[in-house]
Amino acid sequence: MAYLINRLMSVVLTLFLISIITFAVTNILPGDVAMMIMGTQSNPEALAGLRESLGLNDPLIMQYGRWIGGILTGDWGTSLVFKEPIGPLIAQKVTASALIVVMSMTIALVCAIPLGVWAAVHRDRWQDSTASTVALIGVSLPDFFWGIMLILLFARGLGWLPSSGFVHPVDDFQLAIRHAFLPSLALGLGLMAHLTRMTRATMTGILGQEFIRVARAKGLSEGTVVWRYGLANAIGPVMTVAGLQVGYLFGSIIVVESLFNYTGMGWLTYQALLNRDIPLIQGSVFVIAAVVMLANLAVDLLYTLIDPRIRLA
Amino acid sequence: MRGFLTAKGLIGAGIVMLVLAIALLAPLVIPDRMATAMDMRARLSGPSLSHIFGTDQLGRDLFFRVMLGAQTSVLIAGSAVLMSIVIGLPLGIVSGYYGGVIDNVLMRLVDTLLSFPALLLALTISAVLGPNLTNTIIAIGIAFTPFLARIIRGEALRVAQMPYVEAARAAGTTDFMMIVRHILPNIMPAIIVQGTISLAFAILAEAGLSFLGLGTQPPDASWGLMIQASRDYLDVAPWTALVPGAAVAITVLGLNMFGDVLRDVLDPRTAT
Amino acid sequence: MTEAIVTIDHLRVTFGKGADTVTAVKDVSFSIAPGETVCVVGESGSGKSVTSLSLMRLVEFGGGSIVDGRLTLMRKDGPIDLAQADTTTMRSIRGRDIGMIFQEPMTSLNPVFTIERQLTDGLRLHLGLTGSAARARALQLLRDVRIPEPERRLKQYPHELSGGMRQRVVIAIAMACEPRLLIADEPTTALDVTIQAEILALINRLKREKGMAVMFITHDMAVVAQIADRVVVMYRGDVVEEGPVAEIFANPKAEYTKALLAAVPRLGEMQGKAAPEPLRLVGQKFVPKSLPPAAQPEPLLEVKNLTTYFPVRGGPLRRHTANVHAVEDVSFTLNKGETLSLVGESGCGKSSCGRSILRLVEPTSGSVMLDRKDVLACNPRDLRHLRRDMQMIFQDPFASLNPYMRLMAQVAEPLRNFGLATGSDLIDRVAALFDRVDLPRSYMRRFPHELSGGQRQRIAIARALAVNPKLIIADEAVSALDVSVQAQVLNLMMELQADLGLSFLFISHDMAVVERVSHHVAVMYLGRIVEIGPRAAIFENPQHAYTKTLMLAVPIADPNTRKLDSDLSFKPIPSPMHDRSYRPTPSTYDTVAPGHLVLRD
Amino acid sequence: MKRRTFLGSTTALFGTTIFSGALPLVATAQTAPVTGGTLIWGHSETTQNLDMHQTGTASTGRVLQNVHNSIVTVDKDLKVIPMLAESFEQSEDGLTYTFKLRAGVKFHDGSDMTAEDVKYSFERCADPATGAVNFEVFNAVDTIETPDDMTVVVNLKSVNAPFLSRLAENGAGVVMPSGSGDTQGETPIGCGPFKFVSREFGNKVELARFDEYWDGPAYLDGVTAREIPEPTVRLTGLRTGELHMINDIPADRAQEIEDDATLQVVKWFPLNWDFVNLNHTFEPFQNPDVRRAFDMIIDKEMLLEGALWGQGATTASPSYPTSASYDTALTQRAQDIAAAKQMLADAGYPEGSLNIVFKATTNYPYHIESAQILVEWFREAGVNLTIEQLTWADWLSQCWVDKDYQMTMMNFFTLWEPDFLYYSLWNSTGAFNYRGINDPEIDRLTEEARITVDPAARADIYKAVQQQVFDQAHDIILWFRNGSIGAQPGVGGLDTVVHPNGSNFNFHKVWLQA
Repeated sequence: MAYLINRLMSVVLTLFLISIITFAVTNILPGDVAMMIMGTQSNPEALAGLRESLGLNDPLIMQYGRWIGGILTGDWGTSLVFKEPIGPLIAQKVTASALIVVMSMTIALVCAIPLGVWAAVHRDRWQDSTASTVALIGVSLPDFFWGIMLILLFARGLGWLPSSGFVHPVDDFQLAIRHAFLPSLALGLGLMAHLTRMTRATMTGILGQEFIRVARAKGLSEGTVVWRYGLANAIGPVMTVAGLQVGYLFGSIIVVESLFNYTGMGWLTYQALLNRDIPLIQGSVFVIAAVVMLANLAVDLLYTLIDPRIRLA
Repeated sequence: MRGFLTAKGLIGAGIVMLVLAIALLAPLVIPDRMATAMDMRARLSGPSLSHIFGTDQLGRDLFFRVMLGAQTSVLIAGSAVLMSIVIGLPLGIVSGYYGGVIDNVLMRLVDTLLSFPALLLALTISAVLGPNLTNTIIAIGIAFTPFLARIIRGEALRVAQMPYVEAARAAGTTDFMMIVRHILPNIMPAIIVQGTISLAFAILAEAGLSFLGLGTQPPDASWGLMIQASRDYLDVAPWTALVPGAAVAITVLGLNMFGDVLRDVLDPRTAT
Repeated sequence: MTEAIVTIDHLRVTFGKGADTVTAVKDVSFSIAPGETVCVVGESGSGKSVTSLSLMRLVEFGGGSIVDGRLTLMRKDGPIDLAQADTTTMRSIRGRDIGMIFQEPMTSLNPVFTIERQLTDGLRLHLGLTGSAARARALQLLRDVRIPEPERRLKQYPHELSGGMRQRVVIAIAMACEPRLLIADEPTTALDVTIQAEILALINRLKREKGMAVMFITHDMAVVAQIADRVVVMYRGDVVEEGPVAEIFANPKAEYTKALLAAVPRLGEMQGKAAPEPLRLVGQKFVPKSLPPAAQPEPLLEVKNLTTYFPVRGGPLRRHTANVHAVEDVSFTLNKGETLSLVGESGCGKSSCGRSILRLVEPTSGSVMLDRKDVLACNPRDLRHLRRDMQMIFQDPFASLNPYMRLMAQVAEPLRNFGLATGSDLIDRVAALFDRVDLPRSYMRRFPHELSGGQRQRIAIARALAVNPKLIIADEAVSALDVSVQAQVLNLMMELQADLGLSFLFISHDMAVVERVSHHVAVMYLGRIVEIGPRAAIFENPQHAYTKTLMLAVPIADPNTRKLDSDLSFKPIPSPMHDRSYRPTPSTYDTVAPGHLVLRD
Repeated sequence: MKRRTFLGSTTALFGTTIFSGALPLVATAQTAPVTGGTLIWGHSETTQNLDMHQTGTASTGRVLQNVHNSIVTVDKDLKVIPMLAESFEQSEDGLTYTFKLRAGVKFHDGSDMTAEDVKYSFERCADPATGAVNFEVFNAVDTIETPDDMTVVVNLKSVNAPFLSRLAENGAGVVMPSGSGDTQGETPIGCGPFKFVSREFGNKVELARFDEYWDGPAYLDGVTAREIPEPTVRLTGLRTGELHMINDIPADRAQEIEDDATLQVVKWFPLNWDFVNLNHTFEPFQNPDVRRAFDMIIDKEMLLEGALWGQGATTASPSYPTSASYDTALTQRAQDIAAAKQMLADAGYPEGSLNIVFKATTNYPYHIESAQILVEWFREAGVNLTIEQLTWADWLSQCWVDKDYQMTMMNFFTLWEPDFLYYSLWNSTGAFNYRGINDPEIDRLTEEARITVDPAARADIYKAVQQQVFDQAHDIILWFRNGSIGAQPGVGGLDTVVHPNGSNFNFHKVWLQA
């Protein structure tokens, strides 16, 4: 319990720091909100007036206070480009991205763990080098390259899956999955390769531990030794790395979503950046960082369920 | 050096050497113009004798572009990683070696920065600074710094707790000499290995930034930019994506292999 | 002799392939009879562990292969050659016919499974026990190994148990199906001496009660003397000698056995001797001289009320919530040219005490006077200079040398730091130091990984000697070394003391070694010195209960002095962590004899 | 704001659509219309603010054309014709406009359209606080009166010849239900053939048929506009049948799609026109010879081929091709790099002495392609051109507002209303004079045109302006660009989709073959 409270306090502190960094970075972006609102109608006097009325001439600390106050009270401001309240907009896009992030994570884990364990069990033999080579190639190919290949193969060539777009799972679940599948795969392949390497390394370490010998000395079958005794210990570290990769995924979705025209957070953030939609940039960057941090928190908490050593700590 | 005499070591080192050689020599051997010379009669033409890798949408020869693009990609990735090491090294060492309040504050900051995906950070910085070669380097360099600082700090902390550091302190070694004689040499292998792998990530990040239009600017050739430009011609001229894509993939593959082998080679226990 | 349970016949085991092949076991033959404890003894690299792993056919998982020989196991239905047995047969033998326990209790149990699960899966597999039957049997097993509160333990995870308890659980697991042979591979090496005694007694009792055979692998001759019926001495993959324990200790035949036994300090053998004395090693030409204490003892190091706490931080703001009381009100005096030993079990604060004196950790309070200079009052600059007079040797010879620095540079470092020598003068002085610790000068160009453990410890000593210190703090300086190497390093240290008039603060857990090297001894427990005095007083007339416990628990390298007849159970050491508000009582001592003080509890 | 925004959004309607690519004679296209089905349209751009008054982007207008109707509109010959107004008249002095409203027009909320709604809409648009992009249309308006429910009278302070035609575009002439302003941005309500149903940002807009549309209900049950900016993705969607229709076929693929007998293609001309801008405040460009030399470095035909795969036609006159002010006599300067080099040298800029930054916006990928081609030619001419890519937002702030550039490129919608085109772009006080052009001759001509009543005389004045622009090489006018639609064979009534302005789409008369 104390652990949980500590973690939560630490989360609040980090969120606070994230908000400061987000605010600071977005405030040094060239061009300001007033300029974006006025667009082609801009002229210096009107800009000055608008800046004053928007409070852009206030000290930064006051602007930050207003912004963070809005975030806390649910008033995230309005997107300059989309003219929509940012809160609901981001909520919608986060769902979309969550779908592909979760799917790609699932794809990656489902493939990486068996492959990594297999490689670790057959360490320094052909199985290991095969798995390692596959993983190395996977790590080396950029996700948008995977995306391009997947579009060519599955959408253009075979015509099995749609090449683009987003469908909300609530509207049509099957269609939503079909739309999310290729982007998820594009994200998942690189991740899978990474996690395979990670699983292999972790399992190699674990299989060299004394308790594995003890298990073998009990007469347990190799299957039990590896898949129960070994894997139960590897899951924690692998999940932690997978959790850290959520950050990497939320970076990659910017590219992949734009490639697949999948309108999630990555797409939204990219649009916001392209258009200097500063309130939206602030909102989405903050949310992405928060989601990444919370994902890591979730993994940490999950770890406490998996690993009894941390449970009591 | 025996580590390099494995298949992995030879291939990895071979690829890294080749890419470096291309990056250094191509601009000397191939006239600059070859990468931008256009042939409107041969647009999006497939690989042939006259254009062995085919041409792009403006009829530019992809072979020359990919060769000359190596320089840009290598320059950006190399400088960015160097920059992140140069910034990350003092931060990491101070944090890991001295610990205490400095460490707490620095690492809290680094952890917070790590919550921002590197590509998002690079993208935002690039948007702040405006896209050009130098700014792309800065954007990627800054985005990678927290990660490297974290790793260096971890290594410095590990080394700072080694008995030989304590032994040296007992022998009257000053903090400065401690860092120079003991900490740096012992964290260097980890930094070199991590740097090699970061180099691979930086090449991908440059490609990603250029892919989104916030990296290298045309008509300069960089691999990421070439892939970006190929997007609209994917199904009619897949080689426009495949050629630079393969260049990125092979380079990153080589760097990763090289990094793996370096890890073994740089350990003095296995060096001889 | 009854029919052997296991007969090892010309066993040959290799690792690796082709040109890289290493032969770990060359040609080993011996057998074990029911109800017999056979100790396989040898130093690192002797092939003793590989032999035991071969019996279980676990050696293959480590990349080894049995290339020759037979491993005959007598089962109920007749003999079987384990070297040829298939995987399924081996699985039915492991844990059923042969049980095995390993060295590291901390890592021998799967951290993410409960004790119950780890105990019962063997039962389920071999005996077909399930549910409550398995549980009942598991409970019985825990009782058999004398674990307190066995019901509670079943639900617990390994990390919730102490090291000693964990090793008991590992033994319970190995005993689960009542194997006819128990292989114990260095089961007590990682344990403190009191717990070692408990575990040895436990294994002994189980052997008696169940009538099983025990193959006990160890490097520790004292343990061998305590537990073995027969002894197999191995050296570099070969058996060099085999025989009943008394015979081996009384009349060793092989040169190696003789050398090994000569190198082992035996508790009690210094009785009646006035001063520390180097070990008489086999093949040593000169007669070692003893080191009498100075006629006019002149204090070098005076420690008064030294106290060191380590803050424990918690919470997101890393607030200081508690303290680990590592060193608690410690006072002693070390004379010039003498050795004072700090002895105690792990966590007693002996290392922290040494490091506090050097200010490698900052003491909380107290005073440390070195040659009448106040160590704790120094500013960092003065401290650096004061450290010229006191140097340290660390436990781990692998970690205490910078792997990326040539030995020359490492030994020269203190000279450089204090600007004592430059250029050719520097090289000459380093070369002289290499001579001093009996290392060839050619080693100066080498890196640490090119040296053996003993050689590295010599380098560490040379480095400590470089600045001509008055005091050397040796923190478990010989613990990680094989016994023959340990003897050489101990002798070197004593020789240096005789020649240079050095003072040693010798920190060790090994009572026999301490007895050999010390002028004075301080026993530490929970951060405090519980008893301090001249060596003879402590070893021959221990007063404090804890000192007595230690004496009782220490195995003696003499098969005629066996201590393991009954079950042993010592009081576990409580945690040294306390709330910030905790105020400890000061240490007060009773004087038993001049210089012999005992802590009043 | 996204790709292909129409900067000229403050202008009136654009003009007749010319269908150049003949409709393939696909059998289904000729069958009788049927009712039912939802058309899935792969829209090339992302819709933004849905308030028709406020939105400045072509993309949004393109969709909202189906939701809103204007008070008046134009026919294919660019003649203003009634729409929500049954009839309209202009007083002799040109200061009073009287609109008679059509009876029986219903808004999507079920209410009837009245004069009050028209007055509300006009006043809302005119109010600067609304932030309407077309507010200046109403600058000359004095009062708006509603003598009865079906009559609206607009009184002007001064003559404003283009007033009526400017109302023919949705932006200014749109009629919204009274009081609906605050909700228009998210849920637009109008009286067009389709009701707005929902939008997912950047993903899709859904429209449903409005059964009480005054001009008869549409055939389609609804339209789903999926927003797919990636050309390849859009094309793949069309080929795989995910999409019924796409707009803006990638130029390089146009020929291929046209040749594909299983798809329908509609092309029209012009969608917009492009020009290269030279900043007149940048010292070298103050010399007309330098500007002319720059013009001569560019081979416009080749550039069109290179950047747009020939999907357009070069022109030296920016006037709408069929309008009276289009000057067919004006031709572009031919490429002559040697001569240009000499001219530059004569002007004091010998080879290698000019280093020019060309700012191009990624909003128009073919501008980036153009820039890359230009770099080659300029290098040949001894001018060192470097490209700086800008996002749309950066381009707007740097080039448009701050005029911080040396050379750039832009496109404008083909403004059929010449006063607006020539005055705002080339008059020294023009709203769109972001090049800093200050040519007294042009100032004089454009002022004169405003008070010239005779259409033919006005056209001549504008031709004179064009001649001056060309002679002085104020800007380098390149080409008109084609618009295109690709569709499945089952889509009927495609020829009615494109609004005469060449930008907006209307699905009122479109049907899906079962």
